[in-house]
Amino acid sequence: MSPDPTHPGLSRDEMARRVAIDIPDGSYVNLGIGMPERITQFVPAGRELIYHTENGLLGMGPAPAEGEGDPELINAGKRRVTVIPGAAYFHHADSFTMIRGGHIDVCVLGALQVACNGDLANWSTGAPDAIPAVGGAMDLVAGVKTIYVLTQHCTKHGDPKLVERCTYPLTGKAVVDRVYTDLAVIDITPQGFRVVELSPGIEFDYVQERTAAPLLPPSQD
Amino acid sequence: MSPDPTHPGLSRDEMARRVAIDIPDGSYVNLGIGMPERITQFVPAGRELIYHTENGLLGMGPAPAEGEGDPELINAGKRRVTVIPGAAYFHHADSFTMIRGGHIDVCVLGALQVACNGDLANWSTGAPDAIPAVGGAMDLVAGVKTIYVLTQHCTKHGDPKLVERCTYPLTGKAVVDRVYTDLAVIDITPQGFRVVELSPGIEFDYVQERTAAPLLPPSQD
Amino acid sequence: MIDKSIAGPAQAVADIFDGATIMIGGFGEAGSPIELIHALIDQGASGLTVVNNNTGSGEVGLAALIRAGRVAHMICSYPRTANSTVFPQLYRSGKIKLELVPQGTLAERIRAGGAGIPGFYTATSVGTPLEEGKEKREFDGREYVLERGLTADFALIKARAADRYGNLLYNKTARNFAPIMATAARTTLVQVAEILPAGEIDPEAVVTPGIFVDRIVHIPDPALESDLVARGVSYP
Amino acid sequence: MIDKSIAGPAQAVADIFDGATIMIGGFGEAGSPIELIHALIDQGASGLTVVNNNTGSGEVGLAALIRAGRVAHMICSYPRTANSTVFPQLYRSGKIKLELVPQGTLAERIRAGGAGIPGFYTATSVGTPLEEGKEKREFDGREYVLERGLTADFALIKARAADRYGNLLYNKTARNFAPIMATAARTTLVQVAEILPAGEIDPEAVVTPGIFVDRIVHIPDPALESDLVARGVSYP
Repeated sequence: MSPDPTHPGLSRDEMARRVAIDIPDGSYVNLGIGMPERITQFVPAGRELIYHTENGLLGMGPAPAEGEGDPELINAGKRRVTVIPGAAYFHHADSFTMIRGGHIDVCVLGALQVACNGDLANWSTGAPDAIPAVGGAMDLVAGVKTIYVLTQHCTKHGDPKLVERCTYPLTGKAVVDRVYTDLAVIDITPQGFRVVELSPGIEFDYVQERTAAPLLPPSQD
Repeated sequence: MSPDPTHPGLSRDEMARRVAIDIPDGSYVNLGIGMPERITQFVPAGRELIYHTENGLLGMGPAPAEGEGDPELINAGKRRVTVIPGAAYFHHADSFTMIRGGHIDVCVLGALQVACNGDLANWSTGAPDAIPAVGGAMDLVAGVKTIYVLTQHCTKHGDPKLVERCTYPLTGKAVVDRVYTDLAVIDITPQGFRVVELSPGIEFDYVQERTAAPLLPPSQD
Repeated sequence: MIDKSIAGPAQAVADIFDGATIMIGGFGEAGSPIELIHALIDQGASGLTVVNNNTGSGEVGLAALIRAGRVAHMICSYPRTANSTVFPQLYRSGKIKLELVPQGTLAERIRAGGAGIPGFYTATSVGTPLEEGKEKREFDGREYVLERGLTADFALIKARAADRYGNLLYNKTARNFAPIMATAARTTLVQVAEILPAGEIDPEAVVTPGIFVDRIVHIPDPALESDLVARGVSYP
Repeated sequence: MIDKSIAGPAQAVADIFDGATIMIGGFGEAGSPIELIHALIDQGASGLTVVNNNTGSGEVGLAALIRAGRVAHMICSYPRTANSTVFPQLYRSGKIKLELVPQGTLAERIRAGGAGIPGFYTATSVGTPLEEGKEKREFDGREYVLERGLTADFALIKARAADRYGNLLYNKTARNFAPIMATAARTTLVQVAEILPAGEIDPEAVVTPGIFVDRIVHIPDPALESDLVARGVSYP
């Protein structure tokens, strides 16, 4: 089966669902702004995840209905959220104690580039006229136990995001554990990128052609 | 008037009263175990002081009636206390944020020795068989804005506690602002000990004889 | 009797001086002490260094303070936000300096400042452009950078309720930086929606003990930045 | 469904291993998790490093653990207290090692360990015998010592109430070291007098968020060290 050339690989929701499968029951999870937020919709039945938002809340619930909610109850993306029964509020130093101290189990982030040594670039393109802004990204990748990247395999212009060495400024060195793209699930190993799983209808060579570093095939245990 | 040879100088309560006079209205105060605790009884009418105890309470009230109180509501001396309306509990790191961060206005401590450069020794006699124990004393002298020492002028054996250089292990270097004894109120100045006030009936020479470092007379402004 | 209440925002900010370092609470609009900031604009102090996670939005609150040219130096983690146009313009024209600090490092630097810790080590920013100029050091085989504690002359924060001692309760995620900023500033000004009698706040539930608060201003019905921005308000 | 409750103290301490570092909450008897400590004595792990402000009193709780010869190394600020005889005897006979740490430095080392801070600077102990062996450094004209973050394999703490997530409320000054120890241990065991349904604890008033708690043991009517000592109890 060859990929559908007009829409190969997973949709955004399918990508989010694929990540959700890998997050163990009972995990404390921090989700980046954007596509990672969709993961909450696809948690398998019977699992309970606790969502942390670095601005000071553990036990974040879904967004309230449009026009509802409290403008002072927001997530890291500054959108209104709700809380679950059993939530807790805390100040920023305590919130980053959770992050820096290694208490958050999983963080799922977007990426501009991921290198085959686990380097991540996701905060700046380094453009000279850009206003630099980093937020909590560097703290998250330095502190959270498991870092998953969830991203389209290539940029809108078709350039590979999985590369030999990042050319954009780094968010952290050797921090990424696994990358989930529309085309594949890829681990960072001491030997470099290793394909763990190909999306339905996607072949290895198709992914390799769109990756700017060598891919190892799934290991044959 | 010469001092009464059988009981010269101030009583313990008079000493505590003398310190209380010098603590401004609205101060946040940490009182060492023992004689400093008496100060609470002599705060001049119209003043409100807030007492901090380093085990995690701001707004400590008086001791409860004998046999009353909660064994989990105690002061740094591990004795039962009460709280005032407007008190707050907090954990140890927050409590020492108040101390180390310079938020406590006044700390009144006992002393084994005070040197004329403000060095304080009050935690150990350095005896080889003693079990060393320091508690919060070193944090208090390093962090609190104003350090008052409240002590008998001499030991039970008649040895001076105010000395040229401490022979006991230090609690802190150059930390004491003022010493209140049964005989006098003495400031630590760049020139050394300066008598601010003599206790009623006590003469300067009498204090000097019992002090192992030169005393400067009250300044004549 | 201790009572830290102050008549109004103007009185609370009266002694803020040119060149002061000011920590301003809030993450976006949540917790932004907008009435205190507007009073500071009216008061006129300039050449300020401001510590805030962001740079405000629209032309009210922190953005208005920046727009009025009062801020020489911003210390923040994320100066780009929705409806944030004032800072980018001044930054690109070189009229305002930016010290970009990772959010968790910013929080910890403030907490350290308040706790009398002049420096600490963190792995955050190691191997990135933001490690530049920082001393590095290895502990147990991992690299860390040395970060400095941060203190301020004033903190301007917002809380839900206070008693006369300055014990504070907050509202949800509006808590964010306020409790640590209160510890790190020599003088802490707080605007609160409600002033409660001493003893009404459960001692087990106090978030900011009164020792960290100097002045309380009662603002029963504080404005919301997003409402003002939506209505096109430009302060003053 | 997340539920961190464990059947009893024996089950909670089952995997504590010889040579483990254990933080034990409490300041004197206030906050001492006496039932968990007694379960640890029954369990038998030895060669332990224990972090506590004191060394227990009488022959129950921490003092009983020390008396049973299970503790090789104490890290504490004040090993001498009323009715404390067990530690002094073993210390004088060279059977237990002591690392004496100023109380605030101990608290900050624990907090740093929990917050991923491997080292920080403090002025506490500068110029005293306790600065020995510590690196010194000047910041802005004042001398400081470098102190290391402290972590543990286990924390044993006591709280008033928990929900199934491990959100905790404490009782008065029994709070002391527990919230920071919960952050600094890989596995945190808590004994609580009451287990509440999720949602019963006000999110604004949670002291220890559940993320820092691993196992909850329900001890509805915990013993008090001073009662046991007064009755001459010797555990086991």
